[in-house]
Amino acid sequence: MSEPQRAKAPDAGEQAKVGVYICYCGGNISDHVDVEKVRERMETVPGVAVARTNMFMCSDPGQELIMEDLRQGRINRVVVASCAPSLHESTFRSAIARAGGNPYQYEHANIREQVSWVHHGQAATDKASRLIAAATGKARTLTPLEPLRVTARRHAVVIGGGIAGMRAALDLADMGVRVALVEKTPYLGGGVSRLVRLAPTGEDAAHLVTTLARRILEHPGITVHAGSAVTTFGGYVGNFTLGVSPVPGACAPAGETWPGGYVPGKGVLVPPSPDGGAITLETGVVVLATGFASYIPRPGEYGFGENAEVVTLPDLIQKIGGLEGQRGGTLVIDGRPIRSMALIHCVGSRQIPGIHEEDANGHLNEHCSRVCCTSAINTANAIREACPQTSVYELYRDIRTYGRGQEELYAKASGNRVVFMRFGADQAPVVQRGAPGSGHPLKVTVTDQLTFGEELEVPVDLVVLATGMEPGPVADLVEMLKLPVGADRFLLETHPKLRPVELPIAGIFLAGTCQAPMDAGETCNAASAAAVKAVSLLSKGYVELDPFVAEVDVRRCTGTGACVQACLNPGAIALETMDIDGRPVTRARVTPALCLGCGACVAVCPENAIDINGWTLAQYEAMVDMIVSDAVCQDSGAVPETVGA
Amino acid sequence: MTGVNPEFVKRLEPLSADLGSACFNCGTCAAICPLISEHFPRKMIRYVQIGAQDRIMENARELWRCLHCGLCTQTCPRGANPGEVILTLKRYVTSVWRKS
Amino acid sequence: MGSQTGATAQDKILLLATESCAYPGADSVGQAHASYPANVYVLKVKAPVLFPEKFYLDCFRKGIGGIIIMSCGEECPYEGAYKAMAKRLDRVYELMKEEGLDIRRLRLTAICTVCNRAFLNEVNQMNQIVHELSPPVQAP
Amino acid sequence: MSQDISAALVSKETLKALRAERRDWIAGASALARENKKARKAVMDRLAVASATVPEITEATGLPPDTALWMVASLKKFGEVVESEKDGSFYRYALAAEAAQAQEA
Amino acid sequence: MDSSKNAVFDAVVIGGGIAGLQSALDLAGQGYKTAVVEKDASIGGKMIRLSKVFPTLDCASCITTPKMAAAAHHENITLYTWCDVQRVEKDATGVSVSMIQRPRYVDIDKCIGCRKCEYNCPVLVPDTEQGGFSGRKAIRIPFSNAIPQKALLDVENCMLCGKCADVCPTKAIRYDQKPEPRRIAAKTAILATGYELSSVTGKPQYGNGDIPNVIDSLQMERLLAPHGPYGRVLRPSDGMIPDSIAYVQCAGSRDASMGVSYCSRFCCMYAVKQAMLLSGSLPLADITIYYMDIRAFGKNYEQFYQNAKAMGIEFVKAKVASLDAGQGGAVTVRYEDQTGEGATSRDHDLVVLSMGVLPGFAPGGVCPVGLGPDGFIQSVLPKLSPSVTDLEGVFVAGVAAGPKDIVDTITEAGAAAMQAAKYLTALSGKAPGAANKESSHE
Amino acid sequence: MYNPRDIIEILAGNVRKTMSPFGVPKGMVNGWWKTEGLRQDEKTLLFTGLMYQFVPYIETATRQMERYEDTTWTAYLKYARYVPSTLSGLGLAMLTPAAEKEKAARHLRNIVKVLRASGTRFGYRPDLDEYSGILLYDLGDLDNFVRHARIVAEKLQKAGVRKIITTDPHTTYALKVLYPKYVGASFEVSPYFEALHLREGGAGKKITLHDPCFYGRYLELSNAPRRILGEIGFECVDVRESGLFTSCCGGPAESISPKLSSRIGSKRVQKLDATGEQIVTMCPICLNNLTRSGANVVDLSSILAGAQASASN
Repeated sequence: MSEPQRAKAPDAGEQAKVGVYICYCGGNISDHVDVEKVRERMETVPGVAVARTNMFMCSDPGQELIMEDLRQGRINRVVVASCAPSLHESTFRSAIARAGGNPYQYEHANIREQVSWVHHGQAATDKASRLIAAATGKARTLTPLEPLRVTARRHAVVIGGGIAGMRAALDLADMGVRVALVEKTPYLGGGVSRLVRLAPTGEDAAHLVTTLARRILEHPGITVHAGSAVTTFGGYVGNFTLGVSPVPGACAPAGETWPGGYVPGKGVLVPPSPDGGAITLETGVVVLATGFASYIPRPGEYGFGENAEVVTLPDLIQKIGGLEGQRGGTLVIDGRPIRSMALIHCVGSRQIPGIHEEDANGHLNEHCSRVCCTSAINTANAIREACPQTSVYELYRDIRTYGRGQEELYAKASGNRVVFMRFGADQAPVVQRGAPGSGHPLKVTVTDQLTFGEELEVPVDLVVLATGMEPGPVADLVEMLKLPVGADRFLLETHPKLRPVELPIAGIFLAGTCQAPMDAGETCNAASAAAVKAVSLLSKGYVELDPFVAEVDVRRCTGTGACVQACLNPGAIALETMDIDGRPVTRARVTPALCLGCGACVAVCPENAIDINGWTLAQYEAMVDMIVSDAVCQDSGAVPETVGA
Repeated sequence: MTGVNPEFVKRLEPLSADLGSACFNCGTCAAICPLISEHFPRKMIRYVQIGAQDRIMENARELWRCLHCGLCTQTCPRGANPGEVILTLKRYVTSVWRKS
Repeated sequence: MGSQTGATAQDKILLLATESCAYPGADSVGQAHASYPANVYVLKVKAPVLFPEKFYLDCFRKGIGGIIIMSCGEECPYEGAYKAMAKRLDRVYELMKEEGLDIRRLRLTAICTVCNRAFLNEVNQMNQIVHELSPPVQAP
Repeated sequence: MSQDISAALVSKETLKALRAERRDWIAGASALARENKKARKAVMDRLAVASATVPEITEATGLPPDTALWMVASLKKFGEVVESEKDGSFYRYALAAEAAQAQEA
Repeated sequence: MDSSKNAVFDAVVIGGGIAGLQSALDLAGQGYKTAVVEKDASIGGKMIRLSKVFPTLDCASCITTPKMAAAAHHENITLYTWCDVQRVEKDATGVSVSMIQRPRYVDIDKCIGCRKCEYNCPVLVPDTEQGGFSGRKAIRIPFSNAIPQKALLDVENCMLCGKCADVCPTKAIRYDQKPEPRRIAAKTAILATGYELSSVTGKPQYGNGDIPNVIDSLQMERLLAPHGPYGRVLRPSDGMIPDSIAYVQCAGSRDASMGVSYCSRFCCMYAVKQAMLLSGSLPLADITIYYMDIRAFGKNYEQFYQNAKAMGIEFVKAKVASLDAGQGGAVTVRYEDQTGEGATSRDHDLVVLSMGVLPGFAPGGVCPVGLGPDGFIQSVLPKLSPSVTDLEGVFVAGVAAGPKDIVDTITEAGAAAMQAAKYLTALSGKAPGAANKESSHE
Repeated sequence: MYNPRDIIEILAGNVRKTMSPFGVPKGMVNGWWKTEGLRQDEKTLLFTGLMYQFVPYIETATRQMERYEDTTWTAYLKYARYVPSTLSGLGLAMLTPAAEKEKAARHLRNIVKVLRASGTRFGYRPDLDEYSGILLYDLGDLDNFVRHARIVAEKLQKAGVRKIITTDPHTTYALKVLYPKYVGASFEVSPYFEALHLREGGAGKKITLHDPCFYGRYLELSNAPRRILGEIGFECVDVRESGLFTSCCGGPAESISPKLSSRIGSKRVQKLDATGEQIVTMCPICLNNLTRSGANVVDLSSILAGAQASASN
């Protein structure tokens, strides 16, 4: 494991000259906070060298104000008072860096989300003043920090061998990154290999999977560990260590051929991992491409499990395949003619609390599964075109053929005389046994919104449930890698727009349906996007990390070891023997790349010898002092009421 | 309970090529129709789509209120030609009357 | 509206809000333009496990009327930090009692990034408490 | 057009040529500026009396309501007019302090 | 900004909207020299003009500005704004882009963005950046967070009075600037040319744009934006606070009779989003969304939609057949109440048309890239690599390849950058940062 | 509302027996041409389809029916088909005022006048000028429409007619679209105003044009009348509901429900009146129904002929 290095020694001791910059935010702040008054007040705060305002501090001219003051040597610490730091802290840090300052000699005061949008009048102006004063209190004691540099292995582990994993692996390997692809089953292909023709463009799923898998297997930069799973995980960005072990029982049934042979419904068979037993992978980045699980209807849901004639859409697709030999007549499944069939949408998707029943674990799938409408319509078209004697009914809530070519598919289905019926979320269709003598084993009744709310009865031979996507079974990885999970139980990205394929854990990326339902094209886009982030991260050969880690003042440290005991990430801090003033002593020492920066050690040190860089206890105390101080504004003494409950 | 008969549309096929299958029941025709008559003409198109023959005959006289002005066809987002479907149904109903 | 009026120093409430959950949670209240008393000051922390017992007592001595630790609860990104801190707070409560401070002045809660309602409840409750109680220190 | 625009680093000849070349645009822009000026004056005069809603401005100035609102919004953008209190289904608009002084003078 | 007339890059990105910026950032992040060519006077595309974005409801400016600033300040990125692309040619040596630098009539190296010219200009013209609801001057900074923050003179509305030149502290006004041809060369290109909203003119059912208080969705974005024309939502005909606002979905999508039969994909969600923002800023207003199918398909979109329903926003399943001017500035909406009485009409104070999306760029004669029947750039590998076009080495990202929301656009922009980087690697045989040619023995 | 079944049977029976939907013999309605001195031997044939001529009779029938609509009398209509059609037709003819008949004839004479002023060469053959059968088509009686259309088409084909100038939208649509489609008979058909070239004579007057559905929408012929009006100096002030989006005058419903017909007509008139300009149309049915709904509406032919008159002064 490589040791992270500080690029430059901190340069402290210079007299603090704080520049305070207050943003109007185009009225967002200035409509409620008297910005000019606050600026006047800030000019009186000790340590403040300049105080300025701007309509949009984040704009180029706003940033230029700061940069110019830094360049002129008027200031050496910066406080910007504007919106939430999540939005623009990094903007201002990089402006400081561009002006030659240290980006960590910066403190942000949040006077929009936490002042102007929640308080009004004098109280808002006063609170803004105190918050900014507190920020200057902290800023005065900020020391320059340098990001930690960690050498990064030019290697990636991709977990999951579906199209997302294969796409990401190929992209990475083509960029000269060595890739280990870990797949639980003996097959490459994942969810796509369970399909036949992909909507709306009609590609052959087997062909797509085979094309990708062959390139994966032939690529000298990619090693496939099929039938294997990640069992241990450690390290940090640039230097992760993963233990990979064979999954017991994950081997292909006899008769299936490899390598490169395509097994319908399963994918391309891959030889077992060359190493056989458990191995350790050392890698720079990890791409998660663990895919999704198909929703299994509850027993009795639309008659599922109670009637053999009720099946799921994935099952139907498997059963009918390419509809070979079915041309011209009535669809036949398992020897049974299907003269009439109903496809019910949104099974296991778009569930609504109070209407739908939670599963045994109390979960509801409130999300839309995105692909089922198009998939159902695609299947209906295939059947109507091959078997015109088979009537197809689609019972839906909203038709979500959103993508390119999908609306056309829906129009085609109408032209193919697929009959669409629309039901309300609270008026689910009812599947029952057909009346004796009706000639059909089942009947579906639905209150059809398209037929003016009339109740319609459809005799059918088959009911198909368009089941949605659920999060895949990745509880073990979530636990091991400490992955964030959203309310929908899919893996949760840092921000859907700013960082859509990234996680708060640096060096781990999301690709495909482990994040949310997606179709094949969207999955490959997500995988390539994950790959580009990984490649960018690895392109320099090192990774820069936040410098907010614990640092021991060895002069104060007495080697009690309390910090070591309190540390939450074993190995991040340890007692060591070192020479101080020529004497060997026991002192605590931090491994910065492993330090989480949580501060558990700070609180327990009896000598106050440890602090988190950029978040020191003394800085918090300075902030509290400024908040309670009457120096910038006097309290009116009136008693606030309770509001906004 | 309204009966559904997917075979019904076959009886209309000899009368016209436009049988409203393209219709996705958006309701533009009903709202644009100068008659302003409940769900007309979508009502009739919908009954053709699901094959509700009884409902068509029950409401047959309504068909002749249609002005054949073509505004529904002009504004139909799916090119389903509602005007032509109504004309087709007039032909169908006329033939049923003549047979009876 | 109550929040229009000012507050006395002793009314001030400190929120120690975790940067990954409660702090964005407070921002989310702002984004919703929900109003709450202006005597509430949010300080961003990586993890409140950082603060020793003394820090809380010092705050009260300086005149802070109430402190709410808004953590991530079970979702804490630092495994074990929440437990360690909860244990520490037990000791802080003991020390508060020794100093004659009402222990309702210090609360530990979990606030997520979108818990607007919970956030407002906590803040309003604490606001009522600090106004029921006399100031933690006598005004100079 | 008597302003000295030598500041624009354009010779008199070039400028003359430009004026000839852009004659239609200049005519259009001048007409627009005159209209702007008239509408602006009407709105400012009305607001100098007292704050007003858009319907009140319309009544006083004879400008169509959408034009009155457009002018108020434009004047607001350049800080000459401010939004005042709500009045029923409308907001009142008033002269900004500086503009009010200038109007008086 | 590099103002050299001829320059050579690794990659050129056509379009400086969110897609182009993300692609450029992802390429520049790997060390590739990248040019971004933008037809507008500022980068940021449509997104910088929005109020807030779904489903997180964060402020669009706050998300776009950092990316704009990051691109503007990136050492590997060169921006070309206010440029009209004339031709994109691809041959064995790479891509060459010929374009015309349109005159700003301002020396951008001198302009400091102080807006003195703007304050002193006597000509007010409808500001399209504000939906036309307020005026802008003939010379102005395009909008508050534009990048670059440089003035721009609209010469067609200039009377050459000389006021701006008089007040300019840096003497930056250049009345006699001329269009200048430029040519840049690169090894690969990404087309991120975005979209235009379809127009209400030519849609007589919806009034051809002549009915007061019928606006389009981008205009509503401006009304909702904090620095919008009125600073709040008002009815443009007379400044009334609207009590009842309606959304007309598919007002130019999924409608062959209006020329666009495809689904524009993000209108459902922006309507739901705007409805939510409206119910926040106008708590007493009734908000109705007329729709055919609510297409809330993305991550957390359905939950967002259900929240909107729970907030009391009314969803009416009907395609609006026509709009008419009603009494006192109201707009009459005709539709079929499908499970009720049938054909009916309702009056609203303000009606928003969720217009469809048209390709932002017609490559005909400009770039020989293949198009789909919908006019958007065609992907030749729509499943395995949607950013690959039929022109080798030319990739596509975002709405240029079909309607897409911001999330999907940003993801696709990353994917396009990945494919472009792979292409560059294959050309040079070496990836940035690779110690040696690991892939040479493939 | 009358029972459509009865109406269809009456009209179909009339057409079958008399070639006329109202049972009025052709010789009785079609006399306008006698004063015009029209040539018979031109290659291009003027073909009226008798629509203008029928309008006065339709008007009379509609007024009668309106009186009895929604009364118990409507039920007796089904017995009407047992009355000999010539008899009922004669009755209708007697009830129809002569002034109305003359007005209808004037429109056709105006059309002739402007065609001549434009230098268009055309002939007229009263023996070939027949009703097109369009009403049967509209009512859904495709069998009887096709039967009648075949007779008319054969007559024309036998006479060697290739080029036809029509005078109303219904006949134009029937001949241009329906005859080729259902009878396989194709002619070169164009309405009279399509190829006109006239002299300036409008002197900047403003008018509002009501596009008949068949012209504006089905045949997409709304530009042609605007072009010619523009050429002679009229300014068209269009309502939004024009051209492809024109709104029905209500006329087609008059055989089933005169009340519905006037309700729709009134709405249309309200829209057209909003421009405040003279309303002009070019369809006898529209002309009649809009007039009946209270509009001051004139036929395009009158405007064109009037303009020529003033131009030559």
